[in-house]
Amino acid sequence: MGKAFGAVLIIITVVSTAVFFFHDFGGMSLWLPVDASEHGHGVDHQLMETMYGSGFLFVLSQILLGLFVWQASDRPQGWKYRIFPGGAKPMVISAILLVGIEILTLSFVGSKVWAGIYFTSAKPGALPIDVQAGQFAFYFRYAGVDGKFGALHPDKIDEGSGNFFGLDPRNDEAARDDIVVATMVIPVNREILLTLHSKDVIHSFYVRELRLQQDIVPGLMIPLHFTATKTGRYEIVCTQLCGLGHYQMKAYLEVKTQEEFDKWLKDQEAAQ
Amino acid sequence: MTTPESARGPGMKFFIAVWIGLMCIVGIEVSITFRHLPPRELLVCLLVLAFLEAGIAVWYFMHLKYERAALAWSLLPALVFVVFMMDHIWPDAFRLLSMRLLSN
Amino acid sequence: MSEAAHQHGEPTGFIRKYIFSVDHKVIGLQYIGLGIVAVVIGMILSWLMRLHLGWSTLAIPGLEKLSPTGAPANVMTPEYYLSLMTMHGTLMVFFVLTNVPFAGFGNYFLPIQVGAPDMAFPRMNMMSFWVTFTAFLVLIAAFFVPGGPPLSGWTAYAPLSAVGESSGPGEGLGQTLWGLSIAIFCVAQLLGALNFIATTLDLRTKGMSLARMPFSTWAWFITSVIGLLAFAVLLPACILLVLDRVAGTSFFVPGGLVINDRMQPHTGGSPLLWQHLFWFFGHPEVYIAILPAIGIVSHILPAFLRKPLLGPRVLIGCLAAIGFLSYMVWGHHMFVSGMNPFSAILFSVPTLVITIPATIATLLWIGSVYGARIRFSCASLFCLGFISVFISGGISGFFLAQPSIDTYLHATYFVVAHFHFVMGVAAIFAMFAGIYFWLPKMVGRMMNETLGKIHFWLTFVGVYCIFMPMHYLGLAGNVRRYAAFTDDFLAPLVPVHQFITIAALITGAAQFIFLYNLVWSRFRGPKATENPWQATSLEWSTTSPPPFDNFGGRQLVVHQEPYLYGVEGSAGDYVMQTSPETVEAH
Amino acid sequence: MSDVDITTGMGHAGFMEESPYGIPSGKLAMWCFVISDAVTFSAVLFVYGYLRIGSPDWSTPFKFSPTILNGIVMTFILLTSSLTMLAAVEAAKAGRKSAGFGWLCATALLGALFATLHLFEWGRMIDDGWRLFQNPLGGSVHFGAAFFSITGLHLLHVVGGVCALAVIALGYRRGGYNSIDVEVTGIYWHFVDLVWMFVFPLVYLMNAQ
Repeated sequence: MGKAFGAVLIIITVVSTAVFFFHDFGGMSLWLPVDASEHGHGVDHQLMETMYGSGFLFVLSQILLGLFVWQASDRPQGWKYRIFPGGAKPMVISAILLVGIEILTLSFVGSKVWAGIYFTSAKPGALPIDVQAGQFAFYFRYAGVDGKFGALHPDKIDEGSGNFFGLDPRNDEAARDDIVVATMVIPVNREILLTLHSKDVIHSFYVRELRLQQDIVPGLMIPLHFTATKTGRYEIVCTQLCGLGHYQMKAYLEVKTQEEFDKWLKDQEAAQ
Repeated sequence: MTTPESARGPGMKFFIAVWIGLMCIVGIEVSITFRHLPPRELLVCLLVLAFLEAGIAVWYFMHLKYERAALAWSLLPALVFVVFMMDHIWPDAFRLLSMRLLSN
Repeated sequence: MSEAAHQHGEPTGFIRKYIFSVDHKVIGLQYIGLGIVAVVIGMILSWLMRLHLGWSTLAIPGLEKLSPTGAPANVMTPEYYLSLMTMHGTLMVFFVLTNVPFAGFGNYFLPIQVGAPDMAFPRMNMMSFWVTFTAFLVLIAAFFVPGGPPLSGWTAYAPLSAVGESSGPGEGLGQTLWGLSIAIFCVAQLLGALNFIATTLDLRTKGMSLARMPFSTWAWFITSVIGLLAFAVLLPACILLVLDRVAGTSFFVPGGLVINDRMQPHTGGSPLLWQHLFWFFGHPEVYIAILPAIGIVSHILPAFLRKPLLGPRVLIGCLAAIGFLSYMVWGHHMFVSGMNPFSAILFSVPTLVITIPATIATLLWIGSVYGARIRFSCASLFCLGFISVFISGGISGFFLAQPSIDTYLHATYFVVAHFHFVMGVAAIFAMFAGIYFWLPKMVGRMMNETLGKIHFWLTFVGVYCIFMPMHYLGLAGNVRRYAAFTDDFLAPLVPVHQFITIAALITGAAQFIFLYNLVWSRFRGPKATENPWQATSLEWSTTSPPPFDNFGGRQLVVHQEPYLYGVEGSAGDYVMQTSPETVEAH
Repeated sequence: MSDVDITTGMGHAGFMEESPYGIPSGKLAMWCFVISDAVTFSAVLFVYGYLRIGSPDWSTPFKFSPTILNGIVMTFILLTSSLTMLAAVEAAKAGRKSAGFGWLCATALLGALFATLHLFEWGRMIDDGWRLFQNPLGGSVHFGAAFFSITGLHLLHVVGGVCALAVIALGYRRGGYNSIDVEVTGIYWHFVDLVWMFVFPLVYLMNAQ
């Protein structure tokens, strides 16, 4: 029985680890998608460091367990047990040292990565985009020609007439030229400053390729800034349980070159 | 059935003195309230006085002083620790001020 | 106020003996029974969910009968998926993971292990169970009210959970019942914790110093201290949530919400406040589930290794350290919640620090296995399996403890894999180990080892097939709590989900082998002797099952450390705690 | 064995390990309950603080007369009830049964008086238009929610305490309860008083005009 346990455990460990290494299975990738953001490599790097550190601990401890159980299975009757060399002390010391060093480095480096994304504020030239999340869609707002956002009036929100943000163009000059779209279009290599808010319950803004996730909390305006470095079309999905349509709540993020973006923006302004 | 250890209390006279002391603290609390300090200063004063009052109540009224020290050393640090950890919610409370959606 | 344990004699009527019994053993069995009912319901719910995730248009025969609106034409609606998910989480976390390893085994064995005739407050103990049972009924009632069960998850994040029906079906009466049920559950746990603490400290028999208490007793004691302070926060939180729902307050609901084109009347509350209160309880709750499991495994393992564990004092220190740290880390559930990002660092560091005591404990177990001649039985296999899944689940904690990685992995299947491994499966393995080990003591009959071993292998390989792939899905960004995977990047991953579903169906079916074994052994199993495992702690110094006052009027005296295995004793290679002989060190 | 009250931690030194605190189990459980309940009250007070910090339009409606004055009277009553409770415990310890019973009744009466005054206070506020979800002054609605839920939770404890006192008083006179039970009830009652020592400054005085 012990040999079986040891063998099964070692097989499980090897197979589990192998899938992490060979994560591409005929078009089905079980790995992170391409990184399309400026800060993303920090996240990826941190993830890989953790993967190696904790992967080492995982394989080591599982295989040791399997090995010891294997050994323990065919010992003779009347076996006098042996104590692990040194007793508990090496265990405690190695745990404190190994794990201690690992978590120390991880938290130092990791905090820096985190700080780089969330402690900083956007640079002055960043493109501001206003995001309104609601059951079960995202809407994006650009300030328009005047560069100013109109004020929000929740009582004026009306999905039927397309007033998703609750703007009041009649009385509010700044709101008249605001561009509201259902697909977020941004220029590549330019910093974007999102202001996230929700009209009903908590949603979340998650773009895998940007390595970004931020809950959108009703009643709060949460800033989030990033720079996309690769053009392409990515999915923005909601990751916070928001009701029956949660699984369908998504939008697209299109990262275009500056010229394409300028043209797109001009078209939108003209259509306003 | 008597409990010899908690039997050695100081007697009612002492408790009456403590009671007068507590009433005095309440008096002080009310009087500083109506000196119209800024809310933050008032809060600090009131909290200090409240903790003083509560400490006296725990120590004498609830007889913690007359139990073994181990009891106080087991209970109070646990409570203080949990309440201290709860203080980690304040940064979010203060963020509400600057991040509230304007329409509220 | 103070209730004399055992001034009352043994009851004779059926109701006083088996239903409203004050005997801690009956109450323990009642908790375990309630846990088994809850775990069967929870597992069937997970089957339904898994089927829906693998094949979202699949018709499941009979489902329409359970809920005509939730599954028209037997096909589950997305909202019903969320309802089942919520009920699965709530049942499993509260009524299984908290009830069985802590309240169930704790009630049965804590008094026996310290040599007491009963709990310190037997009548309060009975009340705890019946209050828990009430909470269970209130929760189950949510299945049968208009709108069905709530769909806001076991975390019930406001405002989804606080604004009422307009935010979705199930958010009506069902969610209110959920809030009430959890509030009632808190009361029961508080009463239970008081009882455990008083029993451990006050009712130890002569010679049972704190240092001589078994690991399981220590774990139950530390857990009750954690529970005492954690449930005290969830209780008012649930009450305030219910007030938001029924009395129009706005604790957790901000103003200006427009739901289904209707302005909500609430103003000025904060959704983050609910998350803070919930997780202030929620993280300690994770340890309420896992510490008793650790204690049970550490208690059972030496009896099959036939040697004491390495560093017993260190292990107890680790349990205490984990309990202490559990209050400092709740914010790691909220890294991306809109919480102040500076707090994230503050919560991340102690979270990573928790891995140190957890690693020490794991290494102590592994090091203890070294050089042993293991007696393989179902109980020891499940203990070894526990160590393995505890490692697998713990390792992923390294990732999720770091906000910089959590920003990618949060709310993905990586998290699902993490907590199912470390909290769900690990604790369930400990429960299985506990039942295989203690059932002979509890009912006086041995369990069938062959069936048990089949059960072990299917379960052990099964849980790895279910939960290991979830890590890969998480890395690919597969979002959790989705009723179906329609997004462009999620659709290609569905085959993995189908694989998981099949694994879950097989593993789940294997549990019926266990249930069959349980029932069969209860009536047909071979009679158990007083000490079938040649174990040392006090529960093996009495008959199987123990008499009403546990020791038949004897007052035991403890002379030994709890785990004297592999020594020359008069009874064999072990020395009972009650044995007065002198033992030479190994 | 069966006729010894093993939960008192006394009188069985030969059979049991001594409790680390040397107090009866009932008292230990009460202390643990008090700590747990203190955490509950802290949580509610933290909710109040959190919402108050987040609400710039907080109302501070209480005038010295009648509200604060009433609060002072209530504080006086509750503190005095603590004193009578102490007297009951002292009497019970000394075995003066009728005196103990009398002081317990006095405590219960003072508690009931406190609850009555409190309910009058509530009635006055409700007449003024305060509700859990409504602020007649137009400021933050959390005032009513916080005020009624915090004081309500405390009031619940007072009412529960009065009931417990009545039961204990009657049982003590009949001999069903002993001096330890009286003392344990005392710990609870002083705790109710202690909570008020935070509720009065934080909920009343901090909201004085």
